[in-house]
Amino acid sequence: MNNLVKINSERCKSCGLCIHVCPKDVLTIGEIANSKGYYTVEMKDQTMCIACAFCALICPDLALEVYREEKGK
Amino acid sequence: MALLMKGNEAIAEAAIQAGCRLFYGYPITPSTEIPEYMAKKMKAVGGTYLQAESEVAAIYMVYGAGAVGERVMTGTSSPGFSLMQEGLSFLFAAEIPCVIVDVMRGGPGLGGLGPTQADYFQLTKGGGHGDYHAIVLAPSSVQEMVDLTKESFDLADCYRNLVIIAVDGILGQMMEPVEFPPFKGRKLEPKDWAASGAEGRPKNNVISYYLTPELGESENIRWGDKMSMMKEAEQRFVEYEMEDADYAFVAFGTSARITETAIDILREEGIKVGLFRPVTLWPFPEKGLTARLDQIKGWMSIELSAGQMIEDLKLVVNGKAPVGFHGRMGGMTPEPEDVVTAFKEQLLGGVQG
Amino acid sequence: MKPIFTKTKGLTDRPFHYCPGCTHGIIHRLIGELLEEMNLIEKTIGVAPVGCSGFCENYFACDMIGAAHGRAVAVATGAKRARPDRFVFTYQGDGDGASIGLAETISAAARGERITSIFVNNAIYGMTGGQMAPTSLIGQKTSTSPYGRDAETMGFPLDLPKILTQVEGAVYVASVSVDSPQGIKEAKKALRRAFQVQLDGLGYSFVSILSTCPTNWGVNPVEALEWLQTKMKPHFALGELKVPTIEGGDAV
Amino acid sequence: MSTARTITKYKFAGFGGQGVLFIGKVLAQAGMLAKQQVTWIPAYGPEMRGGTANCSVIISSKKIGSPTVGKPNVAIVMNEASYLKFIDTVVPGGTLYVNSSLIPELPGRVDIRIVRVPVNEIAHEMGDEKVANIVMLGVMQAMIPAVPDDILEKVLLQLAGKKPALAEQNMRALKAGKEYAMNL
Repeated sequence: MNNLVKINSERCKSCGLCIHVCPKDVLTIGEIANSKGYYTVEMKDQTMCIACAFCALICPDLALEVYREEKGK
Repeated sequence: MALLMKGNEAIAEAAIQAGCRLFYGYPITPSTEIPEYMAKKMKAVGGTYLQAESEVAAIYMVYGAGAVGERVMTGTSSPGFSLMQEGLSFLFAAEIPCVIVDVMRGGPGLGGLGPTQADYFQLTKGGGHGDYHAIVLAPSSVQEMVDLTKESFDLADCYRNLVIIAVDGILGQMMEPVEFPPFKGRKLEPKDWAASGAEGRPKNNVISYYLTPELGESENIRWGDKMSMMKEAEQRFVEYEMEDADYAFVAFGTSARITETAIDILREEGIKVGLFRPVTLWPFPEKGLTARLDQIKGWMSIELSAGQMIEDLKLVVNGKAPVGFHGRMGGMTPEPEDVVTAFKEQLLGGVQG
Repeated sequence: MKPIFTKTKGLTDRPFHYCPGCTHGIIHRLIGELLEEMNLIEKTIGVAPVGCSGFCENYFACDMIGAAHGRAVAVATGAKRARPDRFVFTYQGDGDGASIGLAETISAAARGERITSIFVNNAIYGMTGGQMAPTSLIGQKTSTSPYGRDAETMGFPLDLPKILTQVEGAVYVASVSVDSPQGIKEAKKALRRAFQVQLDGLGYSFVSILSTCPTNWGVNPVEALEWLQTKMKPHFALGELKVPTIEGGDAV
Repeated sequence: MSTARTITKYKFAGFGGQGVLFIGKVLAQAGMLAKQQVTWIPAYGPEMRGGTANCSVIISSKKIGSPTVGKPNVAIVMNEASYLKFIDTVVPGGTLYVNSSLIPELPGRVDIRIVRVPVNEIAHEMGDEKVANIVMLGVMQAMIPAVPDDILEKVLLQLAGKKPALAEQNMRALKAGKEYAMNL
């Protein structure tokens, strides 16, 4: 799998709720801070992502978009 | 053809004729004929009368209807008007056009039901928080209640500002002959600011706050400019027997009517007195008063209160002539003869007629 | 790649001002999504409260009116009666809806106003720095109940949705929580039904949403979800507490 | 009506239900139709219950200044409380109409005319005590006509609205009052 959680790091406030609800543990707090000083979330393991979108569902800041790899493309 | 109508009912009918189709209110004596009339008539004209759970709710229902751009009105009496003060401050800041009727009754506290003008401070100085003013109209006859009510909606829309029609219990309850002539309104801008659903345009927000002190100041300055504009353009007054007057009374509403009769009595005795009657309590008609300053040897404020408008009068007279006062309180009204006596005592040095 | 989850057009692009982990943002998003999905963005008049969500007019893509403390429902009533063709909702916190605006809420419900109130309950006054709310729990420490709320002197938390089930004009009453992906999905379902109740002209609809306040609860965002689950949930009735009925008593 | 400047101030008083506000309204409406300036003010609120309901009417050939009636030229008192409250307010030379059915002989005044009429009995004999107020209006109209008779009658008919029986009863009461006054 090569699904994608696209992170709008300027909106991320590093609250960690997405990491908390991810069933596959594909997200982590990264090493780079955004302009407001938040160390934003990153995908640490794209291959494990099942595109369940739990992370985006619970993200309070609209920082995440989720895309599923389409078969045969 | 003239109709014999109560002041409260005449205001309600005039509002409907001015295109007001929404009335939100809470009944309170002596203004109750307004909601009663609206309850009866709104349905027939396709409008809405809604009895709110309180005056607090009523004024915010007015806010909601005004914010979506519709002509809306409420009517109340002093204790209810007190409850609306928070809302008036919000409506001013959100620049909601609307018309509010205050049929004043005795206070402070629950007071009595008799007529007073003791809401003057609250009406003209802003009873709510912040620097703001409503345009305050003070008719003194049922006909004038009709004419000013019709115009009040145009004034509200023109300036996006609160307009208050202030009368006392007598004017609200009194029947006089009235006519409803066709009203030629002002040319008004479309309400493109209203939050009425963003069909085919960018969204609108109608709000009353500012996030930073800088913006707070600039908004207050803008509102101040608007108030200066209203102050310049909307001062109104009516004079009675002023042309050759040596002394002048200043009175509005019912007390102006009483004073007119007092003037007739004094004139019969050869004493040259006149009446300067503010029709706008805010803006206070300073310009008209100032024009008479060199002519008038003594002023006298006649009010149904302990003396509130007299403060505005004194600011204009500014020590150039003595300013007397006579008033009754708590729902009592002076007799014209009482006004005559007070005038002689205070301004003619105790000379008895 | 096939988009599974993207930002709704029901919200503007403005980033939220809320504290990290505050679930107001989730609730905003659900409303924004429904405005888009139900084709309501251009037909909606939203009413913002005073409180943390007092700037929410900047986030919703529809026309918005900013109300005073507790008066959102009265403002919404005035707007809806003026424009019955519009979809009108209020977004309010617990202080707004259940304390200073309690009379407005219950009276609008009693009149069966065709509006929808979204009531966000986080058991505290967030905006002003964590004072006691009408929904604060017994024992809960806040800046105005520094020794914990005691029933003897401060009374009991008010379960507003439970009260509203007793009011005839309140046609749809639900109490949901946004503490988990599943809860969020249920919350959206409840909001959708509440919106539909208004569109169908059935009466007042009300959705209470249990929400977090990590900052003023003094916990991190993940702990806040747990606090909501373990402390708040047992104290408030949850689920669809009242649904509209058609003749014969069946739920529609 | 004379073309000279005239102003007459009326006070109508009684207890609630005696219809004093109504006859005041009839007079005001008739005054308006007779091209006079008129005002009508009720005492409202709690005053309307119990003790004294009253209204003030002014009919004037020129613009009315003060609409309040502190010192009436004419007062109609339908019960004892109103008699006591208003007898001293009538201007010297004025007239006080007294419902003698309900008001005993009380200390009066020599500088005003006091007209005692048992309006309740008269109305009762007509079969309807409720029109005692109209009887008194008839007495008043016969003694000092405030407006032309035909206008007063027209207004009385109008205000009865869609109730022909009531209108007829009112007309009879007005006539009975006038007849009583003729024999005074």
